[in-house]
Amino acid sequence: MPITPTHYMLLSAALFIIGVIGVMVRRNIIIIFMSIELILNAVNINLIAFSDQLHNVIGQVFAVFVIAVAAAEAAVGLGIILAFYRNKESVNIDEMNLMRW
Amino acid sequence: MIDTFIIPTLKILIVLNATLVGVSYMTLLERKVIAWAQSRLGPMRVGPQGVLQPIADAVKLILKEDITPSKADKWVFTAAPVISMVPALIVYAVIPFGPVVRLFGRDVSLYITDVNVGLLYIVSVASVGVYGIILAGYASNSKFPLLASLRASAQLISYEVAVTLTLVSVILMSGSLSMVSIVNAQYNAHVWFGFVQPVAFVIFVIGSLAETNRAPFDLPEAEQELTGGFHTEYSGMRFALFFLAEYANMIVVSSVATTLFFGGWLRPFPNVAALHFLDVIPSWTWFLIKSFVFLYLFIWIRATLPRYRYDQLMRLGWKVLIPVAILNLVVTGIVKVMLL
Amino acid sequence: MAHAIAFYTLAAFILGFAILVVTTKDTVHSVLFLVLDFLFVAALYVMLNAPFLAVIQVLVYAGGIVVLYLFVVMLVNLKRPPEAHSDPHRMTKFGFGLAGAVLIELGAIVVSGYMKAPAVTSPAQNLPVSGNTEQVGWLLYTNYLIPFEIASMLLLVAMIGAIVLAKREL
Amino acid sequence: MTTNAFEAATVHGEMFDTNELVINMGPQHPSTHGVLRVVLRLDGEKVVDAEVVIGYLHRGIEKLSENRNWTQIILLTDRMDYVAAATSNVGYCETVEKLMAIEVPRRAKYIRTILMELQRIASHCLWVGTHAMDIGAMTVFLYAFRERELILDLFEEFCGARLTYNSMRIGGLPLDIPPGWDKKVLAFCDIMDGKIDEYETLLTHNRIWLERTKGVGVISGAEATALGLCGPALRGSGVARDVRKDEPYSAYAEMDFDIPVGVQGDTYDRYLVRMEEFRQSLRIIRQATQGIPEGPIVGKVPRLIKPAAGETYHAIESPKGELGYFIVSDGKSTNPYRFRVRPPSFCNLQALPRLVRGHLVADVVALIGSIDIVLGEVDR
Repeated sequence: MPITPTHYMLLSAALFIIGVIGVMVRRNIIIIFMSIELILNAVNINLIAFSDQLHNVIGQVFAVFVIAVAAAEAAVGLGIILAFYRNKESVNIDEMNLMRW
Repeated sequence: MIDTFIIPTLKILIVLNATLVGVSYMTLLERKVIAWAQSRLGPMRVGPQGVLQPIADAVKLILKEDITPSKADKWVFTAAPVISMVPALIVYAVIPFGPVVRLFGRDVSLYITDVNVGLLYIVSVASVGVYGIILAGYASNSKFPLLASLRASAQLISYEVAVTLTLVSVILMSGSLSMVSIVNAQYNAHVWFGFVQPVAFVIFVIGSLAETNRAPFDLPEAEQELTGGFHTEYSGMRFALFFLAEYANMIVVSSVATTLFFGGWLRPFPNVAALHFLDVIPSWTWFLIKSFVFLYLFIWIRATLPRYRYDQLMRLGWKVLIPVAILNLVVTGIVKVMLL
Repeated sequence: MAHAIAFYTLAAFILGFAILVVTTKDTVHSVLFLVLDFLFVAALYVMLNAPFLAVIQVLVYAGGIVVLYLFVVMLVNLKRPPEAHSDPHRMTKFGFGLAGAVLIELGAIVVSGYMKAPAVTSPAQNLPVSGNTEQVGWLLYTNYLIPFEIASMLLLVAMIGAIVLAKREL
Repeated sequence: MTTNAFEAATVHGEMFDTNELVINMGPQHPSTHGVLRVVLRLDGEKVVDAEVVIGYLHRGIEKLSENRNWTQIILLTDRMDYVAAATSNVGYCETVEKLMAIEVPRRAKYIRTILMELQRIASHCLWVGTHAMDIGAMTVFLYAFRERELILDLFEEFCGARLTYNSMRIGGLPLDIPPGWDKKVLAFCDIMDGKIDEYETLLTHNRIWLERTKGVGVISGAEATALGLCGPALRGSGVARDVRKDEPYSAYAEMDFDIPVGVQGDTYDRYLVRMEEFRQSLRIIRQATQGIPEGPIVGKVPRLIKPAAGETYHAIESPKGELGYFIVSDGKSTNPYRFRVRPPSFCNLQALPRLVRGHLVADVVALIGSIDIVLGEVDR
């Protein structure tokens, strides 16, 4: 029973969907951010699975970029959460309906 | 079968046990050395000169009541000491205690494994160790541990940057991330990297003091300020695990410093044939001697220096060590490109 | 066979922890499950001959980003769980619907992939996979130098942005 | 769901900003020097406000004294500043002597001076040890205690006790110094000279020590006076107030010594002042020991101590600052009508909230150390 890229794709798709469900269903913005990280990881699994399959290291290079973007996203996102929390004392996404205050 | 399974298992067992014994005797060494520095005798009652003290301590800690505060987050509270202990132990997988030697008619390498991302592996595993401290502070649900764990995580993350940058300078010298290759590169370069990278070495030592929460950077467990730091609410064996982790980490950074900057298992002047008689001493002995020097240095510093304040610690890390480390890296790169 | 066992074990752990991440009530526990999830993803990378990525995953994700999450969760300690506001399951149907749509789409891709003949069997650049740290580095600093620099600029901007956002008085 | 540590600290709905944290430092805390309790309001690590809560060691010494006869009170004064018990003894005895106008023989005055200065060194040893320990330098603590032990040995030889001496009597001393004791005191002075340098090597020019103490808890001379600071804490701010010089008692009028003063009024200056006081004390001890006159050790004291009706206040310079006794006698009974102590630690402690405001948690312990309190004296 060989493990083909299809298996990795399915794993990645499942992880992606769990992430999507997290983003859509949860109201806690921190959990939403973590779900986005799951989605990014799903993408990375795909990239690296194909990189392994094609013996081409470019997939890994892109995964590095994805991780860099994830780091940037987390830093800014969490900064926003902190600033928001300070003003509203809440991390509920539904209360985030103002562009400025 | 023997080569793929039994020998690695044996090596893991030996390294793990040696580490745990080493860690428990580190506590005795620390108490003795500090005692001598302070014109005391240190532990003297258990065994001759107190040599059985670690065993007595272990028995005491195991027999002590294990208290979990009623408002604590129980799972996390239990997991935290384990989380801080495990990374400290699994780092030993890539530390080379010696080269490949002939043992009972078989080529045996004196390291558990040699992965080609060895150094990065150490850095990444060490970075997971911070969870133990953060979670201990959080799960205790008490203010002093919480303050301490916030301090600790900020400190660890900040100094990790400086330490990692110094490691990059060493990687530039060796051209490899594998710990064994780094030692071999020092053999081929005819010099220990500590002498060509003195700045990196100094930053590494300062940074590793901070990363292992040792004086003068022992803010997360500053007894005089935060009562007991992040392990205020811990007792018994769980408390002991934090201590074991701290000492295991000290041994780890000493081993890494030895490998990266002082030639690992190599004898002094490995290329000078006149000193060939030194080869009768096994290579791993050199490794242990050099590591011991670092451990002694750590204890010595603790006996001598006062403690930094939180903001001063951060200033030192971000405004001094990191810029200097970056500068050192740039200079190393330029010199490497220009001269080699 | 060993490969398959390893894959299914890792996949089970990855998906299991991912589900726990999005379902756990306590945010701190959620963050911890995320760390475990990332560690298993790293193990998967090792299986896929990408040890460098595995280490980076642990170093950057587990050791950096998630610590940041934990930090924020501890700072933003909530007096009232956010789900308690209004209707907690207001978006649930929509969310599952969307997820289902994505699932169908991906399934369609996989199925259509099976229908066609396997197109890519001969790799274009047949580089040796061992020691891929060097290759990744080489590519990053040659072919992908500009994206790499942009990524570093992005990180710098993100760093400044985070400081500006999170600091109360500048 | 776990409740969190911040929750208890935040008054409900009051703050939208990042939580202000209230923590209790003490009464069981390694560096509040006993049972002091400081309630800190923190913003992150910064101290917004501090409240000092005292009374955990209250034994009612002042009230108790009204029901003890005049000699028995000496024993109670031991229990106030228990790291410098002889100084408290002398302060009390001199107050009663002043009230009864008893002339103390010069020999007794000289010996009292030696004992008080030895106590100052012992007390400062304890201070430098704990202060350094609070800031994280653990070795100084054991060095200082090693020397303090020598002083305790001297006291043991003199009066048999090592902590609570009960070593004074109204009108003089209970017993004369043992033969050869003065030689031992001089020998101790020679040892101590080198040891002070040893402490200073470890601390005075240590960069971490400088960073931790310079500019921490700055207080101007005028403000320090207004807050009622006394002793080294006041002199660190540049005010040369010392009871030994300003209102000489015992044999201090005949001694030659300097009053060290600071400039900045920060923790480092208070540290330097005390380190210099070590040396000045040694200077006084040397002069006094070499000049002990012959003669009786007790003055003319009536068999029944019963001062005439009246009141008096007398202050001496204890290691912590101005230690004053206010005593009222009704002239009828054999115990004081009113007995009140002005303990220097208590007066200095009230400056703590002012000193710590705006500093970090780590500075709080440095500042508690820097004002050098003894809870036995604060709570009495």
